[in-house]
Amino acid sequence: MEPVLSALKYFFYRLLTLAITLVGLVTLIFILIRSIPGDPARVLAGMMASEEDVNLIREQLGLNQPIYIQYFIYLKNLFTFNLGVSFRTDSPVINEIMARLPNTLLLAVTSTCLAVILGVPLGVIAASRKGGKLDLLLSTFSIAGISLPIYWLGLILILIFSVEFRLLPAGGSGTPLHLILPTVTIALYLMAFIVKITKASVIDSMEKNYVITAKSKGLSERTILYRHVLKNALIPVVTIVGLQFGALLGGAVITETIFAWPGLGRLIVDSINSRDYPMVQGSIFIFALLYALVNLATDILYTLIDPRVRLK
Amino acid sequence: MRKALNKLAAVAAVVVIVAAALVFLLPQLQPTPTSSTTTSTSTTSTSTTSTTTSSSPPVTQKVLRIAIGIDADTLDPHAQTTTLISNIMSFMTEPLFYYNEKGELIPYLAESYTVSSDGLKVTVVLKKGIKFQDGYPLNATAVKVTFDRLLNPKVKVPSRYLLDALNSTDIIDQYTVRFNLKYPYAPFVRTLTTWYVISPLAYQKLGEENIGKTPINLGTGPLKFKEWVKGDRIVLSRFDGYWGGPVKFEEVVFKIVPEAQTREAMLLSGEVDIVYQPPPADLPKLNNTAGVKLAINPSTRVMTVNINTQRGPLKDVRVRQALNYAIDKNALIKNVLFNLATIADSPVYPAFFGYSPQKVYEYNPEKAKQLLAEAGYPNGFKLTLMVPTGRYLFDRQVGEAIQAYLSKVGITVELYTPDWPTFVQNLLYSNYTSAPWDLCYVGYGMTTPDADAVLYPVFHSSQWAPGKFNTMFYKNERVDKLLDDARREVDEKKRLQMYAEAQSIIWEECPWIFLYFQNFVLAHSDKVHGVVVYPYETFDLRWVYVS
Amino acid sequence: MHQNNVVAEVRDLKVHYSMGSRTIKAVDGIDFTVREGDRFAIVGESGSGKSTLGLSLIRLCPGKVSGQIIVDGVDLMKLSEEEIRKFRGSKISIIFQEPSSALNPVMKIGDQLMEVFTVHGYSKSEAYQRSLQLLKTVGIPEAEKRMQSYPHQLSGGMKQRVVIAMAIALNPRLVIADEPTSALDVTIQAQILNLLKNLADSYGLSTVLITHDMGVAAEICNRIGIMYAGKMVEVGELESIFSNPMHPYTRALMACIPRGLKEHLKPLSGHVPDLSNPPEGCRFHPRCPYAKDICASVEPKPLKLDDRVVSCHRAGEI
Amino acid sequence: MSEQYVRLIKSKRVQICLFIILSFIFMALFADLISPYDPLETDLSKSCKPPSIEHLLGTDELGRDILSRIIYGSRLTLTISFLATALGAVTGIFFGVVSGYFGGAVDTIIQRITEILLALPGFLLAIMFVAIMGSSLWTVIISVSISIIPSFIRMVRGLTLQVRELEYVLAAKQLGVNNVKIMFKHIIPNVSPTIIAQITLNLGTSILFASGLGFLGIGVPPPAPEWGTMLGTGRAYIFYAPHLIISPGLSIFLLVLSFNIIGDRLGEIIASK
Repeated sequence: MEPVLSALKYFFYRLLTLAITLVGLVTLIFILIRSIPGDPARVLAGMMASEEDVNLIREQLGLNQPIYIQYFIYLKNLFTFNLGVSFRTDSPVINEIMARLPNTLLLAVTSTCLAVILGVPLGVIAASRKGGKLDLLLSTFSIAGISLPIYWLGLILILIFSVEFRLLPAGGSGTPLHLILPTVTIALYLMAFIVKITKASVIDSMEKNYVITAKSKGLSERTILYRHVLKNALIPVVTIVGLQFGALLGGAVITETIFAWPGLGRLIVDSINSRDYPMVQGSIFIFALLYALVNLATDILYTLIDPRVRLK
Repeated sequence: MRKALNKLAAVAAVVVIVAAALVFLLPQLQPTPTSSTTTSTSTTSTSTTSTTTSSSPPVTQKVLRIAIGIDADTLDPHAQTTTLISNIMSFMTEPLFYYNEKGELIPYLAESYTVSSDGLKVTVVLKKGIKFQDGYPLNATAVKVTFDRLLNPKVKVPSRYLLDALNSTDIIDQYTVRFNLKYPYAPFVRTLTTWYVISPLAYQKLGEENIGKTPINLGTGPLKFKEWVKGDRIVLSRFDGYWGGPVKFEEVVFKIVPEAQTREAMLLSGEVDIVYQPPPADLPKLNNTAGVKLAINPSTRVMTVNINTQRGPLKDVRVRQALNYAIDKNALIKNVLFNLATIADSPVYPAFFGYSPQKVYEYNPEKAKQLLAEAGYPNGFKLTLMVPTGRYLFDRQVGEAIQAYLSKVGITVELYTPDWPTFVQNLLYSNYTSAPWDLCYVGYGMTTPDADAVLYPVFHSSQWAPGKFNTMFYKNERVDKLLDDARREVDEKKRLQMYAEAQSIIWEECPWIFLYFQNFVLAHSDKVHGVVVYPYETFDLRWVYVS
Repeated sequence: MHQNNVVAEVRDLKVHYSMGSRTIKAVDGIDFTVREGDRFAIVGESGSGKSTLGLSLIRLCPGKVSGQIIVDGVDLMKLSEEEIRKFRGSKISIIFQEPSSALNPVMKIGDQLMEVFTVHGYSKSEAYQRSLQLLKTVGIPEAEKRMQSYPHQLSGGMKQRVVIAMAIALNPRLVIADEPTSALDVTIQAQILNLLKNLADSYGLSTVLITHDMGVAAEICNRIGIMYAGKMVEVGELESIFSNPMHPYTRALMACIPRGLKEHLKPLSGHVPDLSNPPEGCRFHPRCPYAKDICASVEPKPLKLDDRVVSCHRAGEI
Repeated sequence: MSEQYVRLIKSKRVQICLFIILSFIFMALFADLISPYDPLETDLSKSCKPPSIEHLLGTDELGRDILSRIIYGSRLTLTISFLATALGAVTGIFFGVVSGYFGGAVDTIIQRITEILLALPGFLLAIMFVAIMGSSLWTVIISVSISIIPSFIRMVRGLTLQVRELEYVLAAKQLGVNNVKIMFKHIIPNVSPTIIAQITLNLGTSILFASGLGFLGIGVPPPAPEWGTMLGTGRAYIFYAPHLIISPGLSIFLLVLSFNIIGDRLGEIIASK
């Protein structure tokens, strides 16, 4: 019974801290978005609309109520998971987000998987052939990959594959073909990162005593690498990939802009530009929720890989 | 013992497949009533009775695909704020009148109109035998329901100010309707080109909450609403009972692709047939690309630099004229805008009623310096130029070019580039002292083809900001009187003289740096025939077919 | 004193490795033999190169190794990497000092134990049975449960027992134990030493015990070799060396063992020499009370004196 | 400490990177002397011309010389990245040490704030921040430093927690040394090598972030020749004049690469000590 109890206690603690962070975040966004000049009602009504129409819209949007009332209404709705209605499109914020969220997730998941599938083996090779020609090549690739500005890489890929060779669409979504360039752009950065950490952590694990014990048992170099070292070396990789996945969602803003990928990142940028308060607050809330879930998942994954770690 | 690695790769691969499958399926499974209910199953099998005229090549493509830049906020025909979406609405719902390339008023759903001697009653006779998409006949009741909805304060109608003069609508008989005006307003009939008539039956069935989401069978237009998937596409299907004869394609899909480069790539790869506003920088290349045709027309959007005429040196007419001489409009259009603009010789669009051409301020920096010296500013002064980013064609580059030109005549310009909502806030909501700008690069897109629609709201002194559009805080009694009289003058010849005089005074006093009308570009594959583009940033699909 | 055949013989073993610009001569020419059933202790202060010697016997230490290591008549130095691997675990095995880091933290104890068998050709089921039996032999309670648990769930002593189990799994000809108990607290040390002794007796294992603690050596070994600065200064039967230490360094070490409470200990002055440039002549001479000028110039040859081999110019005199 | 930096300088790769960085700094300092044209002087007749002899890197959409804009741009990029990293590092270190050293309520509050900053994607916060403050050099610097602060707080807090338990810190406490002195005299010098490695890496990431803002069009206001903005504007001409996006991107890449290699090498040396 004891492990279940401690796990429950752990989850409760995590949820509590998450709730506090989310409320803090939503309040920060609530204040930030409202301190941006520019009146949503006017943007909605259009530049040529008359003053009465603008006031009418302002009432409909409930923007004429005092700030703190708007804030409490928002918090009350938030607890019932009602994110309100978008100013711009009059449809519930949650539907707009759900229409866009899968695209962002699809991009994030495919690029992370691509990066892990290629990054980890390359990292292991770089470590096992430490100092060799291949290691030098892989390390320079990984350092270059991290230093490459994503947005420049995106443009260069478009220049080559859409402009010169017209093989791949320059942007937009719909067919799997559209997925290739954005995924490669993100995956390249992530893969460079994973190669670096995997190599460092494999080298670090190779120096541990249990490797010498394994050798003394007569195991071959390769067996030791895959049976003993890899599992230990993957622990830091999991944490970093988890953190990076969260940062990836943030980075989606740029990649989605370059490739016109209809994801959540772009939705937030467009909503900020059109002062669609409920949409901005709602989507950032979902973003933060997703980020917290990813962190929780990483911790759980952590305990699966490393038996020493208990959910404390 | 590569087991660990294979296991890892296998797991990752499974995750990818599951994620991809899940995501592709998700939107389809998504039970979102509001955004993507398809009304009728797609008709692919029915035989097409294409009425091909003998000379043109046979129609080979049933679905017309058009790539557009922005998504609709709403599909309510009366709540439109952008020309593009309003253009799409014009395929579903139609106005009483429209105006052709030369700006002449052409009866559309209406047969004819008469204006009473005192100018307070406008009687319109409707064409007979026109049916709405839901079978309801076009009659006076439909027109009354439409205009009553337009005046109803609870309904969000952004350009309601155009109907300021309308008091009420009466039904005379089944096909005649009378508009009662509060005061004589000559341009009224021309404003009837902007309001789309809706079917009372369909309007009742849809109700206010659905009219903006799924306008099913709402109008008399050649195309019916079929589907709207937020952020992705708007699909219209052919209305066989259209009074002007059915169109030659079964369905048109408007693909929403915000990036101009992507729209262009889709055209070149054959993914779409027509592209709205391709990337301007690529027009020279597109012009001589095989299989691509360009339709370039001036649009009614006049681009100008508003001058705050009440501030410091800008109070002096000579300074304002100097600003006009200091800008090389030809070089700006040729090198920055890739010839996508036509120099303006009047604030009024050439095809509009009341247009009177003036002498363009040619590029003459020496004269500008001389005028500045005369006005007492030999070594210039400092100004702030406010420019939006990403709203108009190359707006930031034009801002930087203007800054460079003015610095050449000694005026140092600081660029202020806020995002659109802040820009609109600063433009419309500050008075002449609090405005955080001295000059402001902005465009006015007028929908009503009448000089009054441009001159009155912008140059009449009663329309000073905040809240209204005289953001130059311009005041000239003579111009005010001319504009007031012209509104009420029924005799068209007299109205023309008044507007001509008003335009020459305004041109002389330069409340604006007069620049150009922005061009509107439609690129389409040469397989597409019959595309008609109007000089109001709109295009017509009635005669389009793909062979 | 049983005179049966020789299990392992080390001739002129040298291990040098480079650290930056300097080359460290950790083991600088060592000779000794281990006979069947011998428990041979190698004693020396820390930094005398004894751990390097231990690792080099199983050819696991980095650096340049020269000389001969003959186990069961086969010189390990001549074996290819492939062949030496077959030797490791089956013919020769090692027990490390740090039980907590010697085991793979993310692998079950059972798997790590069974690995020794499966690598050397045993089937999975047979490996499981033998591992289970081994855990019982080394005195670990609830063996089945322990097979499934992870290293961090075991105490230090328990883990050392698992390491020992691994080392004796295939009844190797030679077991090297490098400071097996120094990382454990005192009460557990005695148990582990006892375990080692019993196992060695019952399985007839010849072991090489590397330690800095004379007491531990005295406890379970029958022969002893004293190492100083990479060289073997005195090798022989434990009783006779303990009763009559000939080499001055051995004597000094003996003086450090607390015999009773009364005697206070005579600390040895000076500190262990730098192995990258050891002193001329006899390496102990700077700290040797009996040193003569010859000691400072000529390196003493190992001298056979009754049952012992001593490298000291004045052996026998003092 | 100095021995580490000696080893750092010895590696060939680091020398090349130092050379690159120094040449960019040289460009920034003497931009007025070495740049062939005035970066702001436009000539519409020569817009979008590919590289030629007079204009080695070609001209941009308003006929300005791209090489001069790159040279002047280095001044902007370096100032932004150094100031932002300094600001971010100082604030991050301060809160990191405080939250690590005192623990308890202080620690939880700072941790919650860091979590909020981490949960909110850097660019989104920057977009809103620029929208409020209006785009200017200082808004970019502050937005960039905000994006660095959480990672610094996390790192320094971790280090402080380790160092806090070491004997010499406890000893100093017993001697009655006040907390502030302990924090700044004992803890920070001890953790400083890792911090310096992190700072070098952060110089790289802050350049990426700052030019990212420029790319999104919310960076330093025009007509300032900032590399990110040049990249963002060049995007519209990608089919027509691709050379517009090559040189700014390459400069960003080279500078960031140099910082990363040095930071990485320093990290390795510290780890292997």
